[in-house]
Amino acid sequence: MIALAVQISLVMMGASVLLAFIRLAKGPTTSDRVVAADTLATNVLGVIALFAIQTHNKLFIIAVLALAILSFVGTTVYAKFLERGKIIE
Amino acid sequence: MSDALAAILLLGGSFFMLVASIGLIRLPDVYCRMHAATKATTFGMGGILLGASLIFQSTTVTTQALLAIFFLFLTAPVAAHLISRAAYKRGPDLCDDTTHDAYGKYLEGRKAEEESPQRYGDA
Amino acid sequence: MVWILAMIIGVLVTVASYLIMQRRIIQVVLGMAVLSHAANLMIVASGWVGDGKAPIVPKTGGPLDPFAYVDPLPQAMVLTAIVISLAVTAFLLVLAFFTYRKFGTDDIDEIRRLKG
Amino acid sequence: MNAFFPTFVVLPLAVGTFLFLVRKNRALQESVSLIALLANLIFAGVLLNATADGTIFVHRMGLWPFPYAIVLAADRLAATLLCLSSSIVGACAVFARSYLTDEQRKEAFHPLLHFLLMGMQGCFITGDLFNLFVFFEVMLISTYALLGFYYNLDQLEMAFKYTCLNLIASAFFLLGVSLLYAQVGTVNMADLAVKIKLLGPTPLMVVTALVFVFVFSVKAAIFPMHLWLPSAHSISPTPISAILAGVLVKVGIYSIIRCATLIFPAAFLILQPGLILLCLLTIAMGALGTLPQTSIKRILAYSTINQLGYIAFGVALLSQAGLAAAVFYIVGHAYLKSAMLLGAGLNQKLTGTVDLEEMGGMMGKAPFASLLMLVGFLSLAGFPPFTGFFAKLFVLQAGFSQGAVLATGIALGFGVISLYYNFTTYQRYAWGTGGGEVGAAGAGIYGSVAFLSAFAVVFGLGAYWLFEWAQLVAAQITNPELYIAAMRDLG
Amino acid sequence: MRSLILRTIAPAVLHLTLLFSMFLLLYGHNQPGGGFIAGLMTSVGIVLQWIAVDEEEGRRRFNWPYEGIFLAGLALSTLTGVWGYIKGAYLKSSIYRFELPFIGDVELFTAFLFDVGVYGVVVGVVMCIFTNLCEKETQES
Amino acid sequence: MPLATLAFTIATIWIFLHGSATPGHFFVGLIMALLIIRFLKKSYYQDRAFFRIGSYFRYLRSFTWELLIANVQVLKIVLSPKLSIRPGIIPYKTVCKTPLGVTMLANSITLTPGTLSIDVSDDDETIFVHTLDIDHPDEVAEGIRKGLEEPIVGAVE
Amino acid sequence: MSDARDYAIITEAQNAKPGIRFTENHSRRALVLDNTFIIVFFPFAAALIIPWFAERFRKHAAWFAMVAPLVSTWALYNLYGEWAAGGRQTFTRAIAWVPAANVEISFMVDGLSLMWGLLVAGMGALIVLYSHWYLHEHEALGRYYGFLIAFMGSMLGVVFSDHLISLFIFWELTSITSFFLIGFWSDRDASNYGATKAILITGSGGLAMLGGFLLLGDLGGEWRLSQLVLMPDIASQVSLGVFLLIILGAATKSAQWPFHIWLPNAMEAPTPISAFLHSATMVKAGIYLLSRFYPILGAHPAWGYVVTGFGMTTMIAGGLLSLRAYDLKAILAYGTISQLGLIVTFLGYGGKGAIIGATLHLYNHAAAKAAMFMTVGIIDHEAGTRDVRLLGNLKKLMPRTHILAVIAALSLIGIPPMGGFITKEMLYEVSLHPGGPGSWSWFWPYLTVFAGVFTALYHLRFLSEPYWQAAEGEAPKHPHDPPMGMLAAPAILVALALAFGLAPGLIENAIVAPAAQATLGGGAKVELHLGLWHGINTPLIMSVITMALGLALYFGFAHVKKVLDAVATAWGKAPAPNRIYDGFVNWLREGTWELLMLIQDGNLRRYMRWMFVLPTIAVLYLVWRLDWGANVFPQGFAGASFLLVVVALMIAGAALATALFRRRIPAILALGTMGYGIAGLFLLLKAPDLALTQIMVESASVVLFLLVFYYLPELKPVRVSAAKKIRDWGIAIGLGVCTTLVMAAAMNTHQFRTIADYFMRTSKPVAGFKNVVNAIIVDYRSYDTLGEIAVLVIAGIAVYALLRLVGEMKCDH
Ligand code: NA
Ligand code: NA
Repeated sequence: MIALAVQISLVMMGASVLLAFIRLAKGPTTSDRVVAADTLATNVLGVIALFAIQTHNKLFIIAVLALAILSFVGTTVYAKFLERGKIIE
Repeated sequence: MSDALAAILLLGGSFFMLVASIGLIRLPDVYCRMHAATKATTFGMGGILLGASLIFQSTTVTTQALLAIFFLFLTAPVAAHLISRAAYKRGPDLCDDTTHDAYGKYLEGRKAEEESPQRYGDA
Repeated sequence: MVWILAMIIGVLVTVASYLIMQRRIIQVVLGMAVLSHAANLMIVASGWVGDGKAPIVPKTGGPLDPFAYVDPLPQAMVLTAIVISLAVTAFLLVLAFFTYRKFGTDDIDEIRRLKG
Repeated sequence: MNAFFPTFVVLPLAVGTFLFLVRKNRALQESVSLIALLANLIFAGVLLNATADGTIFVHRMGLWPFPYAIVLAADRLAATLLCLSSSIVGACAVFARSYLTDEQRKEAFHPLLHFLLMGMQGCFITGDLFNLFVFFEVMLISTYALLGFYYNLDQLEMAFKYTCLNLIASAFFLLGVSLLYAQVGTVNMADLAVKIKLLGPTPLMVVTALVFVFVFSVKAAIFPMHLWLPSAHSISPTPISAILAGVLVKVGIYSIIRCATLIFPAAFLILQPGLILLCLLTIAMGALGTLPQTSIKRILAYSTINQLGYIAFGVALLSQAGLAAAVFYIVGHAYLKSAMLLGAGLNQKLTGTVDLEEMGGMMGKAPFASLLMLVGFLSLAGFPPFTGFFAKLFVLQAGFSQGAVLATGIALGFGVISLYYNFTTYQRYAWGTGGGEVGAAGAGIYGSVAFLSAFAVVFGLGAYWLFEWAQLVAAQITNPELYIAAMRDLG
Repeated sequence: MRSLILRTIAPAVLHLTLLFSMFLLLYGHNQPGGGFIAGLMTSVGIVLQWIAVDEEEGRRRFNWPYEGIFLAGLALSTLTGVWGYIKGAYLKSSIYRFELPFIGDVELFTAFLFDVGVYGVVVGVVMCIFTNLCEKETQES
Repeated sequence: MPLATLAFTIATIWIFLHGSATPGHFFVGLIMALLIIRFLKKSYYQDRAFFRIGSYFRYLRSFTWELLIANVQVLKIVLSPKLSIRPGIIPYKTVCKTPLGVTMLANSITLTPGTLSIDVSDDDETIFVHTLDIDHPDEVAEGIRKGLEEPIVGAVE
Repeated sequence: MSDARDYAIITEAQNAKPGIRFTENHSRRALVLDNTFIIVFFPFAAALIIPWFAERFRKHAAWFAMVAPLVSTWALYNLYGEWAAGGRQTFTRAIAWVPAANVEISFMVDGLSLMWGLLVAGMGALIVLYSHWYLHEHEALGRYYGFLIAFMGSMLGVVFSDHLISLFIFWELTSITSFFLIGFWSDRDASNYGATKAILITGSGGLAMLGGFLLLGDLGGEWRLSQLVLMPDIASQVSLGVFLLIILGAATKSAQWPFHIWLPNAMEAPTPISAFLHSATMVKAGIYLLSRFYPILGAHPAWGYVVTGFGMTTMIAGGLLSLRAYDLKAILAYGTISQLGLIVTFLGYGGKGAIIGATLHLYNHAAAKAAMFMTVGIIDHEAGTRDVRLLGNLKKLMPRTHILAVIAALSLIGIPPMGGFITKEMLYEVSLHPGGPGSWSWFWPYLTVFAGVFTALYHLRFLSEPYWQAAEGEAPKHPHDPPMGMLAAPAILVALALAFGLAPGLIENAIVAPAAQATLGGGAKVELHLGLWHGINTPLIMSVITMALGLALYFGFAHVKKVLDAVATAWGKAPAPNRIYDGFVNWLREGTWELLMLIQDGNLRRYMRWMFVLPTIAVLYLVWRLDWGANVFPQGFAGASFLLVVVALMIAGAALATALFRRRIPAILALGTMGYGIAGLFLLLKAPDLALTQIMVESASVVLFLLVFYYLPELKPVRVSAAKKIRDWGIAIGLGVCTTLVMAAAMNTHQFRTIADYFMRTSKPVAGFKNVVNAIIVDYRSYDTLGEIAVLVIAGIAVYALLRLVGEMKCDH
């Protein structure tokens, strides 16, 4: 049952990655792209968690934690840059 | 029982992630998309991580998953705030259906204030 | 699997080399970054032989089946390569920045004093 | 002696780190740097002496067993190049002492110099292909920095291009490593040699060898990968140019030699016609490139390409005679070209320019400097009794005696251009009426140029000893079994 | 540009990041992690904090001698190698077991010390590049 | 928050990271905490305030409920065949005084139905909220006040 | 390529040691006192110290320099005695320099080398003597005498060399030293031009010769001339190419048409140098080489055609050019070319008579022509010009010089009782009985007479225009006879020419005959009985005819000149050798720039294209030869999952987006997305460490990129033509396809278990690590990691150092 659920979830995640990617490619504004990238990063988080379940490797959860922290940093930096054209005032 | 719950959590989480992405495509402007992207993804990730901790039945995974969830909830709104504010300042680009724009008025006021000489004349 | 990996690498190399041949310094730097990704993927791919577990072995002793795990050596090599390319990319960025500041242009075609 | 190895990496690493720490105390920095370079040279000499009887020393990093550890190995070839690099870097450091004047900019020079030395020496002593990559990177990033650190507009442009081209080469290097690892699953050079021999020269292995040829060609400036060289060697600060031309390009050649003799001997035989063609193109490119130039350093840079063509030609002959000639050439050219580039720097000190158009009559104005340059140009042009003559002679002999008459003939034919550019450059420099007053240069500058120039004569008149050594080197490297056995037995 | 929200949240993120990087460093031998990853994690956390506050404030808070840190890291790694050299071959690692109060049995790998050196180098270099560029950026504007 | 509390919090999180609550690990966590606090010494002069661990369960419960509703609402909007939204930005005057309070409120607004904090005004008093579907701005404000602000004020102010 | 493709296993190099070798048993003590060594090496040793003495005692510089030729001559005298006492057997001395590579300095003593040695050393002494008066005290005497003596040493080395490489080495040394002597007045453009031309042409010939020598040495396995002459069948094995290469060396050195062009320009040298190098010795080195190789290659089928062809063309061209020249030195230089052509013609024809004739003529020419050059030097010195149009009536103004010039010229024209008459008669004699192969024997007498007429004509001109006729213009100085010392050297030479005519027995069998004998080789016996008077015979009649024709043409020179001018005008349109040379050199200087710009135009993008295209082509070629069925398809798409496809698409899409996005932030964003995708891929490939690192690096890179990119301008849409786009994409796709194919093939070619098995097995039990990747990084391969953190540190220092310059930085634009 779990395996099936994971498979289905993965398909949904795959679809959502593709959708987010479409937004990334389409824009139209850079802000849209940043949002899309942020979503994409979160999607990757989900994929990693599901993959951890699929391969039954609990060590991958650490990657989730790390990616969560870092995608936040990335988004922050982009946002700062977008607003002022620079990231340090 | 716990398996079923885990499966539901996983499916639900993934579903919300999907919803977020669909929202990203369908909603009209960056602020609306942000709604979907922030709420649904955070929620979805929470579901998936909880499901994972149920499946692994391991303290480490559970605590780490909880930390991750905590962290996501801590940061997602901040990211949303930063991006939307930046988006607004680059050029509001609000969709045509938008009814109110209090922020725009606020920014205009602040700008006028900064430019007015009286502010410094008081001293 | 083999083909998918190979194709990803091919696409990255294509994109990288295209970018590197463009006029803007930015594009060149981006191209270099893509190229380093491609190179890293190549090494990981070289260790791929099929399915296996991540190379983290159990605590308990006893005979261990190396076939059950993926090859750790390429991973270690890529780790090294990634960090090196980070260092070099950082340096290249600074260099690009200085070049731009000094020449006042980021058009490669215009930055060519050193002919011959 | 086996235990002695890590010195060549750890000493420059530690010294470089220390020198950066004490960067504010310039006097201390310089003296420690020079003492360390001297020590390095002595160690290299000791190692060279120890390898003379044919012993190949190995050091297993971390005492892990043979193909699994990173094994450092020094045979005669490696020891030779170690001596070469440390002596030339030492001479350049002495030169730089009075040459580089801007105190502010000097603070990073000595540390980077030691890191560069670390990179080069690491390349020479490693017996592991991936480790070679790592030390290539150490070496390269040091040069990127050294090229740019004393910068002006031209240096920036050049450093940027140099960095870009080398980054591409690094990516290709990784491609090569991955192709090899996929096929034979190892990165230890001796282990690679054994397994590749078992596999035979499959088309894929030939492609792999080709990838490595391209990679090392960038470092060794073999056509068409030489494109970075003229600017890099002519624009960079003179002591750096001298190291680049003297030793750095030799690292590329060294790696090609290792590939040709140890790792892919069979594949190289298949690639041989192409290699020889590339060598001839390199010779042509270098020779013709010198002609329209007016800067001495630029002429010397193209002449380096030209000479590298001959060296690579010796290697591409894939015979013991050819390799002996190449080794002889490598050593001779290293000292010669460093001497000449430092000589160009000396003249820059004297006249304030390296442009021949603004120079002239140096024979009367600065007789000793022009004598040093004369020795260099004669040797470069391949005139007896200087080292350049013997180097070319041995390569040509090897080529002719192997029956590669047409290719060798073409290589010989480009000697005409070499003759022309060397003599006209000397004329424009030493004769004529151009140029203004000349200034003075320090004893350190004259001393280091004279020291390096002396090798042109020493290895010319004493060609026997160098050639005997080159033959010993060639005998050892053309017999990869020795190298493999040394690693396997001690490993 | 200032953001109250970011300023308030960033310290929490920083603490978490630092702690997490320590975790990655300390347990890198048994799970994904190690000196590089931990070093990068630390640097990225500090960079975020720096972004959240302004340049002057960032410099005040994180005015650490980054050059010293990377040199020390390099020295530590090199010395670990030299320690191995004393033990037989350069970079030969040894394992020492200790009984520590409160903590219990501890295995000290010299390889771990090496990894700590790596950590120092990564943090030092990334932050050195970052601070230098920041300085440039503020000077320019 | 006093540094001692902070140290214990950090040590607890360390336990969470490691997933095993032995005294040894806790002790290591404390060492880590001390290290971190030592290094961040210069960062603590204004950001000491953290939340009072004692009384935030009410907030948590209320927040969780709002969160669920929020996601269902997003679901409805996104998946409905015809997009019928009337978005807008409204100001929300908060009573929270501390930066922590304002931040928590703003974040909670973002995570709950139909609203998203875009910015906080310079005087830290007004939160600008983007709302997906505005029929009555007052209702939105009331929802925020009831569902989020009150628990937050109770927890951290 | 050779068959020996496998590396031979050789444990030690050849154990030949450098050292000295004699054909006879000499003791080591003999080394220092050995005459051959003294002859050749003493001048070099002297050349090193002479500058010091010369600069210090400027007035007496010549006397220090004089020591060297005198010592060499003395040693030569001793050597001659030694050789004569040894029954005139050839003997050798060798210094093995690099024996393993067949490099040795070796000397061979036989009739030919002795004769040439005498010529060079004796002439050297006279030139030094003459130079003493010729050069001003303030000139660079040290350099002058140093190079002069070094040249003499080199020339002696050439004529004594036994080993081919030894010969080449000294040969090149003569080129270098002559370069410096020609360019002695280095601030004159003409000197520079002449020196370059000389070194380029003779040096190239030298290189050709080297090629020939190397091939010849390989062919026979023998590098010593003394041994090669003993291999009678070697000529038949030598290919035409090798033959031509060697002849090319000789032809360039002895200024054979069309390589003669360097010689007139080389006349920019001080006159003693011209006399020494360009009439007496160096230009004759080519003749020497032909003489040396006559016994070796004389039997080669091409010898006759090639050598004779060179000789005759040169003789005619030189004569014509001489007649049109106005500079006295040019008249002599072209005359020299013509005479050399004559000698070469005879050498080419071969046979005993021809060789003897050539040898004799060479000897006579050296003495007489050098004397004439010296008289020209005197005129130049005294009158300040060498232009015959500005000179006149010197017969009255410089009577002593005039006498010397007349005797020397008449000797070459062949008027009794000068030595020239004997050699001229000899040439006529042999032209009647050439004795060599070939069927053109009827042609030789006419040719020789023709040459004689030419010789008479330009020498008469040489005498009449400055000495006998009135000047057309005004000379800068009023000339008069020089001090007696300056006349000493030409006087001695003239006396020798006279002595040879009056008493040929002094040298005929002592010096000339052995030389001719050595040239003929193969144990030929040569006995000469020369005399001024042999009765009225055909040669005498030929002499008379020559004289008559010569005088007739001389008196009708105005008409001759018209014809010559017409010929010259017609010829001027043809690609004359000089114009080809100048064109070539100009192309070298300026034309190569365009060639260079095709490749090295400073455009990074072009460099990149070069770097991408060539490997691609090469790889494609090899890929084309792969066995695809076996190599690639076995695993195909096996193991691919849905997730992998998604991630792959994401990576590929992001990568393409990076390339296609026109704005920088989206491009960086796409790059970052790609990085995250790759991190995901790493995870799918079971590499959690990598995934983590990748994520971290990506984030750090984003920060750095954005920090820096703030300054870089927005990407503006650049107009790029469709063709260029297609080209760039074409190159990029080519490289990408290559990489894909090669990687796919490699991934299907796992032939061995990897060494990683060991790491897996020992990681926990031995190293103590559960995370094997980490174990590899910090333990198994920590040395790599050490290098890597060194890279990081260096990058840090580099950025630090670069950014320290912030304050100094000024924007240049
Ligand atoms: Na000049
Ligand atoms: Na590593």
